[in-house]
Amino acid sequence: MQSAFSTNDAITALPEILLACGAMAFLMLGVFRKGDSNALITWLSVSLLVAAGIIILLAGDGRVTAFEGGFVTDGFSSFMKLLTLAGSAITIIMSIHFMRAERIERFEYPILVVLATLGMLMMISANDMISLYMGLELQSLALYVVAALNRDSVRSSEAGLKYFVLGALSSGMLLYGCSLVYGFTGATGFEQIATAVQADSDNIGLLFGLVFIIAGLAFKVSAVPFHMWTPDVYEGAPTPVTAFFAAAPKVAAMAMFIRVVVSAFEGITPDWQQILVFVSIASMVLGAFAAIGQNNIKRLLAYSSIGHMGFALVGLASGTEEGVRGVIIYLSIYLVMTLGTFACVLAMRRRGGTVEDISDLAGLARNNPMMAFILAMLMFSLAGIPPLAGFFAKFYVFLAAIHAELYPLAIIGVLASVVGAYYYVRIVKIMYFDEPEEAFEPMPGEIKLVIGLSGAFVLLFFVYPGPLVTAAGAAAKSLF
Amino acid sequence: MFHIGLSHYLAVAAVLFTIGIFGIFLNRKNVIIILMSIELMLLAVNINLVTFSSFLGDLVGQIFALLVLTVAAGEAAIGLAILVVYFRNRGTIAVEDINMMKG
Amino acid sequence: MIISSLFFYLFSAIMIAAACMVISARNPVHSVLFLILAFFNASGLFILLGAEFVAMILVIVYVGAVAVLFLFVVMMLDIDFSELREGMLQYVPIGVTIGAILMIELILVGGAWVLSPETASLAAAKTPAPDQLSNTEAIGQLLYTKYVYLFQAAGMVLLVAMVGAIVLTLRHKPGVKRQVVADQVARSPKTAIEMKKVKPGQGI
Amino acid sequence: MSSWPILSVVTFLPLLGALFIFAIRGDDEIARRNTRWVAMWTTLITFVLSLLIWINFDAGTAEFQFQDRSEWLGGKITYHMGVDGISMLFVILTTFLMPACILASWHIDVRVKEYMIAFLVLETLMIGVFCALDLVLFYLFFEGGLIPMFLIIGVWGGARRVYASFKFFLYTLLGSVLMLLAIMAMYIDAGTTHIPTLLAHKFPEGWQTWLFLAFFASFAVKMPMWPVHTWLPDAHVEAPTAGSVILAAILLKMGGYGFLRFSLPMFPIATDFFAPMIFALSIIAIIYTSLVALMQEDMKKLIAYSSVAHMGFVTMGIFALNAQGIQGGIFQMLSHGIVSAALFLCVGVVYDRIHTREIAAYGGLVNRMPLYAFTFMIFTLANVGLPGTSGFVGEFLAMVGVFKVNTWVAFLAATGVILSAGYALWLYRRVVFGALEKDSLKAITDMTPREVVVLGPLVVLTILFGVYPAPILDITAASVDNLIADYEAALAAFEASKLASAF
Amino acid sequence: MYSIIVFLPLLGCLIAGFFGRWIGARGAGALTSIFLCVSAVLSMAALYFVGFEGQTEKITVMRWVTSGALDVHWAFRIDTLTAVMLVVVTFVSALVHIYSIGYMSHDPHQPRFFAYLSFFTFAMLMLVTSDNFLQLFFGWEGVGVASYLLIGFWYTRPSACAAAIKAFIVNRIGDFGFALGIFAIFMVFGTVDYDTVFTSAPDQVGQSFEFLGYQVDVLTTICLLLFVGAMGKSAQFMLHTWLPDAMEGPTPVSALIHAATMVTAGVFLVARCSPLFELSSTALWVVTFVGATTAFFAATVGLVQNDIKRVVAYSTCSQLGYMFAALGVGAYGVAIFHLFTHAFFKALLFLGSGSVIHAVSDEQDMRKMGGLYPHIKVTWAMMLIGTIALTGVGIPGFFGTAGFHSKDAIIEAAYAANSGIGTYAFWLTVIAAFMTSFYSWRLMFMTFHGKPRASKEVMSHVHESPQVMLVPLYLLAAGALLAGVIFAPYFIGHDESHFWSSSLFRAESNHIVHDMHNVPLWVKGSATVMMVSGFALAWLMYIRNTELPRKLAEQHALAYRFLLNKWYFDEIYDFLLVNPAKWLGRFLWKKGDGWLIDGFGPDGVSARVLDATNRIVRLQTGYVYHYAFAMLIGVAALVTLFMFGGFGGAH
Repeated sequence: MQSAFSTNDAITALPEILLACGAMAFLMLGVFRKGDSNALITWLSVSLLVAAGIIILLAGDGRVTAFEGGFVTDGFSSFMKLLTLAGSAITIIMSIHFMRAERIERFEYPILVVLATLGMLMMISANDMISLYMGLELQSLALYVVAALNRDSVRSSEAGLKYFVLGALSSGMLLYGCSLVYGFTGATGFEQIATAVQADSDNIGLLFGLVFIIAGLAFKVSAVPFHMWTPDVYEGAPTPVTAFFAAAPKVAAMAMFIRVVVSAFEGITPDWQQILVFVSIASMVLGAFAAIGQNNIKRLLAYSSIGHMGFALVGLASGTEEGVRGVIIYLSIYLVMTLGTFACVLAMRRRGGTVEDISDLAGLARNNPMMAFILAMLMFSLAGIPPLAGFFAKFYVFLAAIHAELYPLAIIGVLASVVGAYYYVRIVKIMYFDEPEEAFEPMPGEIKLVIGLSGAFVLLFFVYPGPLVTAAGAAAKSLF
Repeated sequence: MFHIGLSHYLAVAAVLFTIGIFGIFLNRKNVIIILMSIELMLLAVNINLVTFSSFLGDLVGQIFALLVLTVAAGEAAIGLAILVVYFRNRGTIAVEDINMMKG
Repeated sequence: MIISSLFFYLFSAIMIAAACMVISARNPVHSVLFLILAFFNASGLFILLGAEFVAMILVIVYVGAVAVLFLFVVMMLDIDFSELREGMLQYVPIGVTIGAILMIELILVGGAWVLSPETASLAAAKTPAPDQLSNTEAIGQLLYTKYVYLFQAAGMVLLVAMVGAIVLTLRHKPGVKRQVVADQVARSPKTAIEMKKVKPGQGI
Repeated sequence: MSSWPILSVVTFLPLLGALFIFAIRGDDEIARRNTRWVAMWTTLITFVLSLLIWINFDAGTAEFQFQDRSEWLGGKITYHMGVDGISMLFVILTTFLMPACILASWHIDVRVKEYMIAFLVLETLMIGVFCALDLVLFYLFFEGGLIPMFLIIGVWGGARRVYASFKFFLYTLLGSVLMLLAIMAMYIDAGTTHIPTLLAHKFPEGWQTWLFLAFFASFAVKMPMWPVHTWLPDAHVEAPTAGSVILAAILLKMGGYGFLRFSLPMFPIATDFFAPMIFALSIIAIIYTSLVALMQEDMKKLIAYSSVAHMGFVTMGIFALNAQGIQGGIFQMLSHGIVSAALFLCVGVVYDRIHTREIAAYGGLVNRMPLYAFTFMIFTLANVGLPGTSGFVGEFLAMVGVFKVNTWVAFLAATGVILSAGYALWLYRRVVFGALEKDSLKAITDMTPREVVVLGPLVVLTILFGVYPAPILDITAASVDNLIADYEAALAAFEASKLASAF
Repeated sequence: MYSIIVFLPLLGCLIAGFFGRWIGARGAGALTSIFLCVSAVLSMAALYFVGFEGQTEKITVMRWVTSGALDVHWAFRIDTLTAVMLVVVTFVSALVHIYSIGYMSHDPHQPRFFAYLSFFTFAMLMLVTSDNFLQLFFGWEGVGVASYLLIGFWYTRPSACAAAIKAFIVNRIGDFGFALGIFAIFMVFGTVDYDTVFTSAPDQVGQSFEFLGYQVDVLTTICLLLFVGAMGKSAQFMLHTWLPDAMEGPTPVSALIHAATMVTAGVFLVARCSPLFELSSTALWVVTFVGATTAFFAATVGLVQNDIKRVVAYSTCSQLGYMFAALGVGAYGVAIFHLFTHAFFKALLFLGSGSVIHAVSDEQDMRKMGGLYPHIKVTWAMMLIGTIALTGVGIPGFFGTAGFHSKDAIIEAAYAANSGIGTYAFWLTVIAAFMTSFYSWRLMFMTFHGKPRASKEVMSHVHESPQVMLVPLYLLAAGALLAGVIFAPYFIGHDESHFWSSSLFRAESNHIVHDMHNVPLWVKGSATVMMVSGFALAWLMYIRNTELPRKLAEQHALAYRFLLNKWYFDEIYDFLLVNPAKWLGRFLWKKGDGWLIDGFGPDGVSARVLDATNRIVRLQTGYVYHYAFAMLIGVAALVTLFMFGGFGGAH
């Protein structure tokens, strides 16, 4: 029949192929090389991710499909992939010191991250239910493993177990939805589904499929009510892994979410819009309320990320190009903020161990004013206080929501952001108002760098926000 | 009654899927049962896919089913591995005991 | 026709019953065995649907590999079964109710299946099994050409599964001596033998 | 007109100073002194520069002046600064009070660097609020002020500082997020957030109500109007002296400024519709909070409540929508900016010595502190609204203005004048008069030269503007007239269209 | 010249206030006194130029408040009314300054005292010279503040502080009406300048406007609102409570502010606004009523007071009532004349009382005096002159003390008004004249005659005041005796219309000044009769039969206590206004702000948020099956909604 695949396909999917081959090569290297190869493989993995990013940057922004339509690259995918790669690369760098200090460093870890990233890239580029599923599973399996990476810790393994069980349930739901959609449209490709949906938008089976698919996707972005795993997994997993969870997979899953609903189910926009409105409101509200009661900073950040995904979904719920632009901007800024925050969490070390309670930050402003300042700025930014970057993130999604006349959503959203501000500000309060505790250990250079960069971004974003907004606009445009 | 249509298969798959879900949230005994319930769910999905494939006269469904099978195998492996790790740490795999982290 | 109907009911009934037993059996070993039974019957259903290859794979992969893996783990984990309690069941009624509602809705959706004319017109774009080929050959031709990307991806998934399983469970216990063939082969007298000069009257 | 972007320079100069302080290393006495002096010089230079704005200001036109515009968020959202008669004086007020605040904080010796940075950043944001000619930019400055103020209250505040700072932060944030939504809606309707364009834009009638309410939510909290005023007493009580000064003198004015800049000209129909409600709230604020102030046992709380009452005059005047009312509102804001700032500084003077704000702990200060008693008396009288002090002109104009619109409102507001005499003089009597009986006060000393330098100019201004308010009234006149003319034209057009549609 | 008159006291105030430490107590006293004397001399010159030469003048100093149509300047308006007031103010003030040098010689805060006094004088001068209502208000409030400061001058006394605040607040209540009056004037006339308002006032006759939901007559409303202000400042019935308490201040202050000048500002205001009041008969009716009632009421209270200064204070209150009664019947010149003469003899009485108090070691209670006459004869003589001037001793057609001319003129004018309210005023003022006579002589008798009731030690220290205190008394005594005779022709006699020229306005139909001179003889005599009988009764009770007062008080205990407690006004006000205000303030603070607004607002919301948080956090049980169940519920809910079209609106 046809030839297996053409060179063009390979070029289109070059970043993914690079990652796959690289991962396998490093695996061999790790297995056969004598002695400790962790550092080597870590940096190799980072450079691999950077290389993939460079390839994406060099490739054009035009829409190209490959592998019989199962794989697509366009401006949107390039942007999201870059975000994802950046998130992954930075988390790998951030974990070096932690892993060594906690004695859980293993050369497989960066490789698993690379493989998970590969899965994410596949998700972002998926143009077909099957490739979507494969990418998702590739990512998920790797994530299950890294969640339980600290295998001597009950918490870590419990996190892995919970994540696995619920993740499997969610992918089961997603699959069930895919099967229904396949059955009722007779196709798995997004374009074909879109055509079929356009023709027959009242099909109840299709709507059921949609619900199940959204349930599966919502699980990945940890939106309410499919969020329950998030706090436990964030708390249990080793901190760099948590940072990773909070960053790259969220971006990728949201990208996938966007592509599925926008390109495959465009014909029934009002339907999924309503689901998203519900999910987004629930996420924002729950994220805001539940975080208040937390004492563990990782757990708090888990609820915070639930809330933030709710805010990002506000943009998607508006279902417009403007909304998608808002989501992209939101994710970009969120990624920076969350990485910076987790870098700070990673810096919370005392007497050779990590501390994770919010109260451990007490009086940080005296011991380490610079870190306290940046963390405070990150917190205010997460709360969406201008002129910090987080404000602009919220600004663009709410702008889209208002434009789409989703007034209740917007109003509930901003109110939830006020409630949410409380717990962010509480952290600032602990750092600045409370009496200082023992100082943290000096932080390694790479953590310092990440904290500094994210702080600078958050603080100075407002000076020149144009490029990001423009790029996000272009990325969103390529989807419509 | 005796004409077996697509809806019959779908109904069976739906029942199986629901049983799988039941297995996850009604079962209090053993995490392994949960893993098996997941397998049941995936099996239900496979039945769906193959049924549609057959009734649509389209092989894609079967290919999808095959890939699902593959992934399910991988998932089972990972799941069991995590389970083993957990057991080593905790000495139990009772579902009720997995709640060190909550709130 | 009737026979195939009867077989459908037979396979379905046994499969569902077995599935029920999977989640309700007290002994996990029994559960695994019932799971195997369910898989067998599912593969029967697949054969009824004309998907022989998937049916075979189901038996080979699941029964042969996955189910056995389950059994293996069940046996390996030294679980004291008497300790496993019946759970608190106060949520069961509401849980069952919601589950049942969902199930009924899903069944109803199955009844609603009609291929709309527009969708049917897409049938040209489908990939029907060529007449002259068996199901297995058709799948094979498709899988290695059009879906090679997915095939490779599946490979990656399995790789991750393997790496993951190893990462999680493999332990290098410090006290255990392992056989390293290469070392043995590369062994030379120089490395193996150490000459000691024993001074008289001092002992070793 | 100067060719260099004077507004941007004045706005961001304090930020530069903050960066400079940021670069100061160490935390010894020398570093602290350097920090203070850098802050002092920064604010002084900013003040002097801002005077150039006043000097070059053309009072004859209602146009925005010293405009400065450049690309920012892409599209229609630009960086645009400019002042008119309404906003210019607030800029001056801000720059004028900052050196006083720095000077009043001279004795602060914990975390001096952070303190000064917070104040300088706050100054930038405050000036920005009054200069911004783009809604998003305005919002940025408006909300950004929360961060430094939160820290100022929380870090250098009193015993219940955590409660107060959170209440302040969340309360004001809650109000303004709704305004943010309104800003977005306006952007969508008008396609721009450029304020001069929006001033000419006619928003649909149905929208105006909601937009007005959303803006109201923000400004009413900021003002603060009854019943959303309860954050203010708490915040004032807990904030350090300079924080209270800034809070009372500038931050509260943002609400009034917002009403003038946005609510009135952009939503005239809704303004017309809601004016009675505002009157009602203002009156309640005046009488209610005056009564409450009467019974306070904490000096700062008393002054805080009196601020609420005075802001009641401002809203009342503004929504009278005639020249006297609006000018009275503006004047009252400026005057209150001086007087309440001075009163808080006065409280600070004794707080620094005795470390309590409880009225009962004082009494008979005049025996040992005649100069202080005199200063405090001047400001108390200004607070009471005595003719000849700046407090009178604003109150009088506001009431004259509102009398033309609604006699009941003026009548009830005038009762506030009686009550204000009650609480202010009673406070003065309990603190300053009486025999010096408390042992803790026996050794109290009169104002230091530093305190004299801080309060002296305020005394002068209080009297000056009471006797010769023309500088302020002249500058605001053109803009206010323009505002009223536009408002009336919009209202007339609306009435005409309603009539037309009725037939 | 006028600027000098007005600003010289201000200069004195500033110098004494800011440089008092350097120039010292004597310096401050001397400096301010000299300044005031200069002002006083210039004022007299001014009166000559204006009143007799007819040179009215207007001087604009600078712009004040300009906003829209409102355009107010700092400006002086010098006409006869102003000139008369200038003389009164500066003359009395100058004497009081001089007197204070002696009276306050032991006080450590003299510079401050003189600064206050000068400041008061400045404010009072601003008040009387103003050319518009706003500047009038400035002076109005300024004298209020000065009064506040001076009453509370001895700040260590709690009663002084309380009295000061009370004075200020009660005055504020009056100002409240005054301010509303100014607002109304601005609304109606579009300006607050006297000239424009007065010339366009006739156009407003019969016009009405909406005030507090009612359609009311424009001029009547404005006049009544202004009159509320006048009532407050002049301590008229209902708003009088502050004046007796104000006696807590040093005695010279009482003489200057609470007898001669500030309290007469209300009278001045009504006279100044005669072009308005004249057009509203209702307003005049009210003025008469209030004035006559006050004259009567204050006199009754004065009958039984024991504090020497309070007696004089109630007397002042009563005399102010006379002035208002005169104003109300349209006899503006008569009222001002009484104001003019009253300033002399009442200041004399107060300063005399001060001299007495000085003599008996700061004792004010008359029950502890008596028999002082041999020790302080000069003071006695001065007090006697004051008393006869107050009671109005005189022989018709030959010679009369100041009171004889002015007070009797008021009684005659009331009768001549020939209206219901005029009759009311006539009878009340006649009765009040009797009581005036009684309490004045009672004061004299209790203080100077009979047996000494003070302790030996006090009596041994009794001494005559120094000359610096006595000289002012002489000058005032001269005024008290002669002012009536000299000025009566100009103020109320045949030259009055030329003298006042345009500064007072009388409607065409107002012939009161003419009618006043033609009242029946019994009316003219009634005042003299009352004066004599009052003296007789006082002599009977306090010289002849000293047991009588006690017996009377016991027999009519209720009435006695009623009068002694000043008709219980303070208690009623405390009960009706002060305590409720405090209670309400506390209630609104604790319950309104604390419980309602915070409880249901921020605190309540945050508590609910925490409740919700706890509940939500409890949902996160940690059990996998609960998590799965949540997902199931989510899916089932969404599916069900689609199934039954809950979301169906979209299609």
